[in-house]
Amino acid sequence: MTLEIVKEHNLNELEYLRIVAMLGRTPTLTELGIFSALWSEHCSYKHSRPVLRTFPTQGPQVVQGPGENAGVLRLPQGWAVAFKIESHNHPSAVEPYQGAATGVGGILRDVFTMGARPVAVLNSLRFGPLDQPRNRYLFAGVVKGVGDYGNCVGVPTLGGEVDFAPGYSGNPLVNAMCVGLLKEKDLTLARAHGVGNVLLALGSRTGRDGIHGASFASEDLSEQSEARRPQVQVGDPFTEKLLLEATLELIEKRLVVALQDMGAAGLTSSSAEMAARGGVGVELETDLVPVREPDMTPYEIMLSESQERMLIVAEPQRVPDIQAVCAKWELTAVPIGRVTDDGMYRIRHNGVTVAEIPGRRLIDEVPVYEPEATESEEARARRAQRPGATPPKADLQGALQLLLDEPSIASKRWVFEQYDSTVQAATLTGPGGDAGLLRVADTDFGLAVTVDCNSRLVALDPYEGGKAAVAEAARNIACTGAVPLGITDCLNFGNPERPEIFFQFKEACRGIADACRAFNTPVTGGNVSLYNESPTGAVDPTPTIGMVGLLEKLAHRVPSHFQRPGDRIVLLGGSAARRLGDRAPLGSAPARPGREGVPLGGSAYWAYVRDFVGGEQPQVDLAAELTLQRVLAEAARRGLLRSAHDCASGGLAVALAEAAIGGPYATVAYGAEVELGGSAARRPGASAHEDEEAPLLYGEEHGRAVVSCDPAKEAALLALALEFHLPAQSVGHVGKAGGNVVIATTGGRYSWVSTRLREIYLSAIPRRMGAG
Amino acid sequence: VRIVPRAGLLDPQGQAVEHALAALGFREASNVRIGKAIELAIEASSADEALTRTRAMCDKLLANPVTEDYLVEVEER
Amino acid sequence: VRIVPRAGLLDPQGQAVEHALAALGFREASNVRIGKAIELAIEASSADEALTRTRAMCDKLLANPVTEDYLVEVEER
Amino acid sequence: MKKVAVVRFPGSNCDFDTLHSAIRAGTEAYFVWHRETELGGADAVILPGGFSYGDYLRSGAIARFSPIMPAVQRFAQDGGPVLGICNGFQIMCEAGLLPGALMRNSQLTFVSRPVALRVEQTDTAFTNLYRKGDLLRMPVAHGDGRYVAEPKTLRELEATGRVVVRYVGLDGGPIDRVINGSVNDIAGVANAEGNVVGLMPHPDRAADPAIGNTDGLRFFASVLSWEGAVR
Ligand SMILES: Nc1ncnc2c1ncn2[C@@H]1O[C@H](COP(=O)(O)OP(=O)(O)O)[C@@H](O)[C@H]1O
Ligand SMILES: [Mg+2]
Repeated sequence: MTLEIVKEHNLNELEYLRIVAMLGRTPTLTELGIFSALWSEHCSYKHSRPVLRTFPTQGPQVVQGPGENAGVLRLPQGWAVAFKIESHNHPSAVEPYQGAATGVGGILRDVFTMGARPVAVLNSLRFGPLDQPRNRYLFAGVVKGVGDYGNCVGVPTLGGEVDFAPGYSGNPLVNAMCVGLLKEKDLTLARAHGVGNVLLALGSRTGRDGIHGASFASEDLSEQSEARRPQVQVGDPFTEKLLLEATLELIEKRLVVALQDMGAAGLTSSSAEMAARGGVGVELETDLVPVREPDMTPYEIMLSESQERMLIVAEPQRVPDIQAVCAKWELTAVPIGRVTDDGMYRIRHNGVTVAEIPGRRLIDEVPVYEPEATESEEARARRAQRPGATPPKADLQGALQLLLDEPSIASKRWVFEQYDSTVQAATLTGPGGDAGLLRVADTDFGLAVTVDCNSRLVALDPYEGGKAAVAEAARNIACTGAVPLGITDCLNFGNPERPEIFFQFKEACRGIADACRAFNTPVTGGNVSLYNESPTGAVDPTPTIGMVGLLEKLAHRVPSHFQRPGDRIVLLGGSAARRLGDRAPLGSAPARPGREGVPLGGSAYWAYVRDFVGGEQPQVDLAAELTLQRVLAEAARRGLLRSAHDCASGGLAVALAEAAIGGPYATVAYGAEVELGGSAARRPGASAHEDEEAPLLYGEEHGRAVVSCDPAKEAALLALALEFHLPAQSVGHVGKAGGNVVIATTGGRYSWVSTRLREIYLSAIPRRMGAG
Repeated sequence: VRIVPRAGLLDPQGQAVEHALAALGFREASNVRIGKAIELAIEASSADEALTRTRAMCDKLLANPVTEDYLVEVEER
Repeated sequence: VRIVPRAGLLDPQGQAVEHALAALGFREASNVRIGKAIELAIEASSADEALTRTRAMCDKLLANPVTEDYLVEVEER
Repeated sequence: MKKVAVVRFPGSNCDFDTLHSAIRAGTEAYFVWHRETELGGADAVILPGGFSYGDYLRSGAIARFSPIMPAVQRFAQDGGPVLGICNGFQIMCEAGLLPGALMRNSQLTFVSRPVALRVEQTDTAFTNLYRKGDLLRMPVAHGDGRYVAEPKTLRELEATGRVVVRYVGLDGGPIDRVINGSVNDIAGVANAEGNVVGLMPHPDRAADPAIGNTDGLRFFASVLSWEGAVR
């Protein structure tokens, strides 16, 4: 065993010494491969674990917190929701179609192994700008991959997000989330127990897919042939669908003790983790594993990442029944090992022991690092900056068109039209609203689902950005009339060994934790993806938040878009409303001096109209956010709302335009007339008109929603807001179909033709992708 | 141009077809792999040139180097 | 086996590839048609038998007579 | 009460949606596994949507050889009502139960969106509760939905009123954006007797008041009143 081989397994010298000490001898190559896999960041969380421990994970709604294949929250009537998000960034950078497809496959398995039927998938995607052909290729391939896989398995995509920024060129992010439903009593955990129980490999045969190239090269260079090179993982959604049905049937018939997906690090992680969770030993015979190619070594079999495979633990007498169920679904389940009482993790190949490791220690004695975390000077400086002297790319009026034409803000219809969003016939609101909504079969309640992260805000100020991601997700859920229940997170960052990156990671997590505590939305699990670096540097820090919420009654649901001319438009929340409102809210905190931020700090307006990413961003007032969520849910309950849409990227003007433009399949766009008396207090001598008006139109203060209501219910809505001490301001009304969207301030009057805005918004992405 | 999935790569489509053929009684078929057949007309001064150009097209666009191998055949008209 | 869309039928995929090729500067390519390439191993006593059997497979399963034409080539191993 | 058999293939994924829709319409619906060879005394048969056998090779190409298919063919020949939705339609075309074929969408991407349909023929087992000209809104979700047929077949279909539903714009006008490139905007067709119908859109996803759309429900209820073509 040379140090070189050790290095190629991504283990450092200290880690290697720890292995030697644990075993009392030099590890075999197979053992080294096993350690390498289990002690990788992906499996062991060795850099992130201490930080993840700071997340709130408890709550009366929590059935299963972090540590299992997916988190589980309680719903009414004995139901529960299992959900989880996962990244597939690197494979997607190499092969966008298969990378994204297998990412969806993996997350589906995480959910159905819990005994939950997947009812929704979501995806959060990041690419470099679309003017580069490579980015277009990656974008198109990823979207097709996500779509083809989920469509075939038959799980609707109910939401997602796509963002384009230079920080992702060469390093796209592909995060997939899956939401499943189960009866709480049917929850199945991935814990091996029962000495003498059998381990079975279920599903596809094992090939040489995704075995780490570097570690492989060292083995026997001389006889390396093309065919022995590690291969891209290829997804087979048809087999996945069979696996899903077979698994759920096995669980329903109570034929299995435990189940786990063979995901990253395949057989190794699934077997070792199940054994460790159950506190038992296992013995595997790799020669019994069905393989796709001849002459596979135990090393390859243990580390293969072939897709659509599961590991089952079952009582021996159940094996024939299990095999019968699998045969019905045209799958095979083959015994490959057993649970033992000696606590050892043992691998045998043709009768020869090729690995023998103390099982618990293999998992528990992973080295844990807490790297140094310091913010870079550059990042700090960016916050103090303001846009330079270069003139805006558009005037205040033209800016809205420019923003709506920006792929990050524009309609993602080109994307979600490639995803089946209605299969399972439970979709109440598909993609294109604030959050996806689905009905829970045979009940009167629904689920709201969303994924969100504004990475620009995280890059500028990781703590505030982390808070903002959770706040936006919660706002999106609340706008539909639902109550946020909990989150799963996918933490995409660069190399944690760099102090400025680890700072981003730690601070963003602190922000997420604080927000989750404030909203009572515990973290039920997630995924950490570090080392997202390309030659040009680390990706923008992207802690994607996946959130689920409960819609207590289907009838409470609220659409995002204006519904009827003449309806009143009300701005809920925000200090602008506070400043404008004639009803000064009781007990609202006075503006804090110091790091309060400016409305345009980190905004889309500055980014796209001024070509400037920086400034001190608005802080998230968690208490005010929570109040807004409560008012939205209560207003929905009381039937006061005709529509609700949150203010996020692009501020009030974009939110208003989106509400007016209508949903992706609306046949009309409405006008809107809104008056913001905002800059009445114009500073004497303030020459720059933009300084006064842009914050009002495009500022990204948090905690706001644009809602519309029947004029007859306006008073009740405002009274409700007052009751909760939430600033609320009646700002105008919905105009006629095809009318103009007009915003009047004391400093100006801006007017856009709604149908034209709709056209811009819908065509921005297809135009760049060369489609009609 | 014939484009086929790389050797060793899983070809779920080929697998499914192989099973279906067997079920239809064509048990003599094995190793089914499904790829793309692309026919195109090329203006070129020689067969050699056509070959070179078509190879370039494959490298650039037609085939995915990560997952596929290709084979070009030229036929003069 | 080479399976190609019937002459006369619209082949949007072929068209799209043709455009993409032109955009990449491969303006000499035209009449691009995209079909399937299916490779399979056949146990047969003669090349002729292999051909007949494979044709039968095409008629039954591999090609759709409404939309596709096929061409079988046998190679002995 | 009429009995409706919903055939499940490996890879069917609209099987439950279809079953529930048929039950909601007032029929007694049940599943038949593709390996069976009998339909269990059905009064009507539905082939649901999904990706049977992954839609590998061609959509529906492998499923048409399932053991249950000869029984479905016989049933159809005897005048029994058979409905194919989406993948079910593709299987029926592959099996020759309906003319034509469904090819790759002309925009080359999967399409999932609501569409509007105009009912063109009500003298079928599955549309007799609609009126000619009714506009229905329901989702499509398919990659291979471009209906094609030989010119002769097409003329015959049009001349004999066998186009059952046609795509129109969401506002009832002409379609404004390519849905899948189907010839003559055909969304669904019938056989000459009207007992066999196939369509790409999903009435099974538009048959539930709880999700706010029941435009498709009568596809499932029509079998209750079907007594054969009166043409
Ligand atoms: N990749 C995607 N997949 C599915 N739906 C998407 C995707 N990207 C965006 N959407 C949908 O488009 C709508 C707008 O998304 P987004 O711009 O992120 O809105 P918001 O700012 O309200 O979160 C949402 O309904 C979202 O679910
Ligand atoms: Mg969002």
